[in-house]
Amino acid sequence: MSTLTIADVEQAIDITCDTVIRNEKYFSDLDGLAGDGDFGTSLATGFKVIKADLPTIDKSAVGAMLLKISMICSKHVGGSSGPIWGTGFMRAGMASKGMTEIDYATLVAMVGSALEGIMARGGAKRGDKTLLDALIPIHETMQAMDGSDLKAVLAAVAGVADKAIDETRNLVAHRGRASQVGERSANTPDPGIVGIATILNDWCKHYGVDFVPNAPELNR
Amino acid sequence: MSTLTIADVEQAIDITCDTVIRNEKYFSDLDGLAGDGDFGTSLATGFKVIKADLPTIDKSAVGAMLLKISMICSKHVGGSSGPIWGTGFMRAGMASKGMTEIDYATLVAMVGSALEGIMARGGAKRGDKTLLDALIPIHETMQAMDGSDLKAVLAAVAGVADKAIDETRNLVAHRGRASQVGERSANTPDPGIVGIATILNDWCKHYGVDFVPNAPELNR
Amino acid sequence: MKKFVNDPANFVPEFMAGVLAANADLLEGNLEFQMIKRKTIDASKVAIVQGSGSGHEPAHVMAVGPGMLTAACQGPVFAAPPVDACYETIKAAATDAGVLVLVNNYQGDRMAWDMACEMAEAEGIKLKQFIINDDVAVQDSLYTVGRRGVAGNFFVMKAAGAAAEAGADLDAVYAVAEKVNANVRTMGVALTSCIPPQKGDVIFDIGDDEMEVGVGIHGEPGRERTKIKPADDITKLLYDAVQSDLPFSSGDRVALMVNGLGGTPPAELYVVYNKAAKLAAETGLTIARNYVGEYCTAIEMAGVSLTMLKLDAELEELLAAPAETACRIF
Amino acid sequence: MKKFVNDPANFVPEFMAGVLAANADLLEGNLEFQMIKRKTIDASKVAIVQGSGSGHEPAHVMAVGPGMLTAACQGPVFAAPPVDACYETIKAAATDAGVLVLVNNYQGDRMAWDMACEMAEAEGIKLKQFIINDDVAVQDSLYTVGRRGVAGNFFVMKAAGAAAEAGADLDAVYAVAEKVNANVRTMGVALTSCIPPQKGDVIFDIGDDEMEVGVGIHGEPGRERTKIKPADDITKLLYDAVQSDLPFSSGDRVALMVNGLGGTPPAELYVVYNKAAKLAAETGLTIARNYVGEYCTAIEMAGVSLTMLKLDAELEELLAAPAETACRIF
Ligand SMILES: Nc1ncnc2c1ncn2[C@@H]1O[C@H](COP(=O)(O)OP(=O)(O)O)[C@@H](O)[C@H]1O
Ligand SMILES: Nc1ncnc2c1ncn2[C@@H]1O[C@H](COP(=O)(O)OP(=O)(O)O)[C@@H](O)[C@H]1O
Ligand SMILES: [Mg+2]
Ligand SMILES: [Mg+2]
Ligand SMILES: [Mg+2]
Ligand SMILES: [Mg+2]
Repeated sequence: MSTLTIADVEQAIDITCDTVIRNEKYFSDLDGLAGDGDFGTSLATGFKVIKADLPTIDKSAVGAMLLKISMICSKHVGGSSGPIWGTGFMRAGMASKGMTEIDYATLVAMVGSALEGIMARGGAKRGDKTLLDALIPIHETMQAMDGSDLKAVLAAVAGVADKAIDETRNLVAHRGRASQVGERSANTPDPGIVGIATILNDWCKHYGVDFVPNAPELNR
Repeated sequence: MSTLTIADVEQAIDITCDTVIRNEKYFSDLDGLAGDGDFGTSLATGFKVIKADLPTIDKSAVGAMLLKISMICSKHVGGSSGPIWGTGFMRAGMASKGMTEIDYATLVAMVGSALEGIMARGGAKRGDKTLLDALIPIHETMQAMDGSDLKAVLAAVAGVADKAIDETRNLVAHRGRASQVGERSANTPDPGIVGIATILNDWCKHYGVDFVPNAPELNR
Repeated sequence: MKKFVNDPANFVPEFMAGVLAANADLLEGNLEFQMIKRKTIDASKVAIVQGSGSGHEPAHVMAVGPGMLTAACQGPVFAAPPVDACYETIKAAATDAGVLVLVNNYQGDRMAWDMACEMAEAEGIKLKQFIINDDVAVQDSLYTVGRRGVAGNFFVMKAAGAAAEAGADLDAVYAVAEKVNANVRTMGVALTSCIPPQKGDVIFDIGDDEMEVGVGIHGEPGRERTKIKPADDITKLLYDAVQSDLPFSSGDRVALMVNGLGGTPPAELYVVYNKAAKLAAETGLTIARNYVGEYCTAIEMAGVSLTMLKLDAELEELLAAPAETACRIF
Repeated sequence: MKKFVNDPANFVPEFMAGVLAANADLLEGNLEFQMIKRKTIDASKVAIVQGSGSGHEPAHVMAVGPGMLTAACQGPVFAAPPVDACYETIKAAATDAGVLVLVNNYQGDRMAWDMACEMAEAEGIKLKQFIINDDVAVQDSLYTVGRRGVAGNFFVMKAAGAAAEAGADLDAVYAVAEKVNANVRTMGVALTSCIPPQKGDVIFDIGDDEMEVGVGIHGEPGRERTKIKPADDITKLLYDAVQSDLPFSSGDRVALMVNGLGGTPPAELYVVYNKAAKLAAETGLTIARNYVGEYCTAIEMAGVSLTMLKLDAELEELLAAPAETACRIF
């Protein structure tokens, strides 16, 4: 199977909820190293609502479901994460509007559309040490694969996100985490990237995809 | 000599100034143990002015000089010490009004008048753990002596004040330091009593009176 | 010591100079006596003065202005003003209608004002002294015999100030002060200590998980030292102590104040107000006026006090009357 | 964590409930969207909204009232409000004359308000967005690209609010905001950190003898970490940075604000004001209006910021216009 049904997407989101909720404190602690320590709480606040509403929300189409999730982010997620994740889900939903099944090309387009939306929303570019530094190479990797084996795609993107943690660790943040942070940002990973990587790592575990992460943040 | 001249009184006051100024921090620290830590500063603020003004103030009579000193206390000493020391000097001054020499009976009356004034002013009684617990037995001791040997009187009253430190150490303060202070007032001497005792101890040293104090506060 | 302070010995004159600089239209000062007074004093109206240790701002020199105090003086931080300052303050404020001298019930303040009043009366100044003691926490405490005077002091100044402004005579203004003091009750709680600049370190030690219930505004011990509790529980502790003391009862109209002790930020004061308002409703009280902010601080102590004043028509009108002080928003 | 707080997750709704309870005559709220609005909104006048993270009280929900904001919403402590809250706030305030959306220059706030504005415009609501960035400390910082918006925000709200109240149209109100922002400069200093209730501990460590010069209102690093200095020296540091940035020059009339960051008591703010007023006089500035108090806090951080706004006749009149908010003294 290389297409995804509404139920498949719903399940992936449900797993994501568990990951985000379970890591609330950890993600906030990571954000506290160089930021304000609200990333985990902001995200978990929203994903608790998503988890609760998921069984009953509009599932007439993948797009409809994702737009509803975007709206939950808009209502319940504060900080930068609200607009970023809300925009991501909104764009992914628009790219899958009306569809009850999505093929691989659509999936890649959804990721591409989400990251373009996030870039437009927040003005960040690659190398600014944000979750885009995971999403952009993930999208590139997906584009380079044919999608015939979705487990292989998952293993590949999980690896990309894993690598993004270490590759950006020593970057100076250009957006949201400026040079003034000085020692406070040195050697701290970006919590958004760790968030993406943790979600993908959990997906691997859940879907039985063999993947051994490298970053210490994924080996706790 | 068993009478005191204006110059004698002036000198005693000058020594007192030095004592108070030198002990500013120590007296405040003592007050800080169960109080608000301002006793040393309050007193020293006034005695610095007294020290500076002493050479030039009205010395037409002992009483005039003491009234002037009382006025300096009124202007420059804050906290309870202002009214207490101001009242003490005022009453002593009134008891020596117009006198250019004071005999022993007058001296005893000055002390008695000062302590009555302080009692009337602040409403404290013996055993309330205030400097009255030094002044009252000092006055009694003076009354019991004939004053023919002023050095003997000084040694005696210094001993009384020394003893007052230890006798009141474990008292619960009834005025100014109430039972609510709890552990904070336990085993702390009253700074006002230590102040009186320190002044008398320094007088002994200065006038060559043999006196070995007992309280640790006088053996620093 | 983490404070905005130069030479600690100059802390009081410097902050007073700041108050004067910021209010040159309204106030003038005589820093020789740590005094601030209104620029224009109406000789036909009763004057009201107060003064106590510094560190409780906006009490007392920042409470001078039309409809509030006529003049005030301050001592060093937490120490009563020198007698002469009190005397000069009475003299500077004195009007033909007389002076009401408000004194918070602390030993040092009472002695200083007693002496100053004697001196002023000897010069023919007409005056009455009134002692404020609204704190229900303890009967006797450091620096006082009998109850302490704390944030309820604001209501005495405000109501008496309004009565004086309206032209009431000295006995009538005194009667207003008496009525307010008889009907106002306060209790506070501290989460941290504070640092008087000249002392340079904290006035008491308190554990990271402790609070002092019934604390005084100089950090004097209160009713008990307990583990810190949720805001609602702390508020209930304060409310119950204050409510039961008068007591305030169903049907009463009250003024309710949540006063920050200096280190507690606005949002937390409103968390406390939120609960206090609920408790007042449960008792059947109507909060006719509320006050949330800093009225009587203990330098930078983290903590709050809760004050309630039982109102009647006269007091309600007096509290609603316009007034002006150095504390402004706009 | 020494705070008046119940469940930290409820801190914001609880303090907002307190603000509403204390101002039932003036304000009403919709706590589903952490929003507070004026009870009566004049449909013929431009509405002004703002909203940002909590912990800066009285900014922003406590700045709602006649002559100030029409409505405001808050996010969690130090986190931008959710998009929907911003959207509902715009909708609740929207008038025929249009809405001016004031946004402090932080990434999270900008994104949330951008989205909300798009949504509101799509529904036909007339609006303009304006970004406030008065902090001279650093060019880029945590949570922002470009200068941060801090206490100068008060002057934008006040002047724009007065213009709206006077009946100016949206372009004119926007122009006022622009003029204020172009002429206002701020820098702050922190002596201590603060504790966001949900975090439960300090957001940064700082030595007992250190201060953070140019700190942000979320504890973001500033220009430098130095040894603590006397108040006058700190004030000069802030004044020079602010004065030289515009620059303010001899003959200018200014509004000068000494803003407490939450944990600094009134007396210390006046020590700072005292020095700032002297420095302004040395530069030849006339302080036409002064503001000393808490306007934009960082929860209970000990610290101050200094803001100066260069005035012209229009701004002076707008600042002097009456206004009313949840912050009251009497
Ligand atoms: N402009 C942006 N574009 C994309 N991602 C961003 C941007 N700003 C922040 N992020 C991501 O969001 C994370 C922080 O989220 P959060 O803590 O909720 O926001 P805030 O920085 O406002 O407190 C960062 O780790 C980063 O990955
Ligand atoms: N009512 C009183 N009568 C006599 N002495 C007093 C009285 N109250 C305080 N004292 C003395 O004054 C000393 C404290 O002075 P000080 O610190 O200046 O006053 P405060 O207690 O107001 O801070 C005490 O140690 C005590 O000896
Ligand atoms: Mg964050
Ligand atoms: Mg003392
Ligand atoms: Mg004292
Ligand atoms: Mg944030």
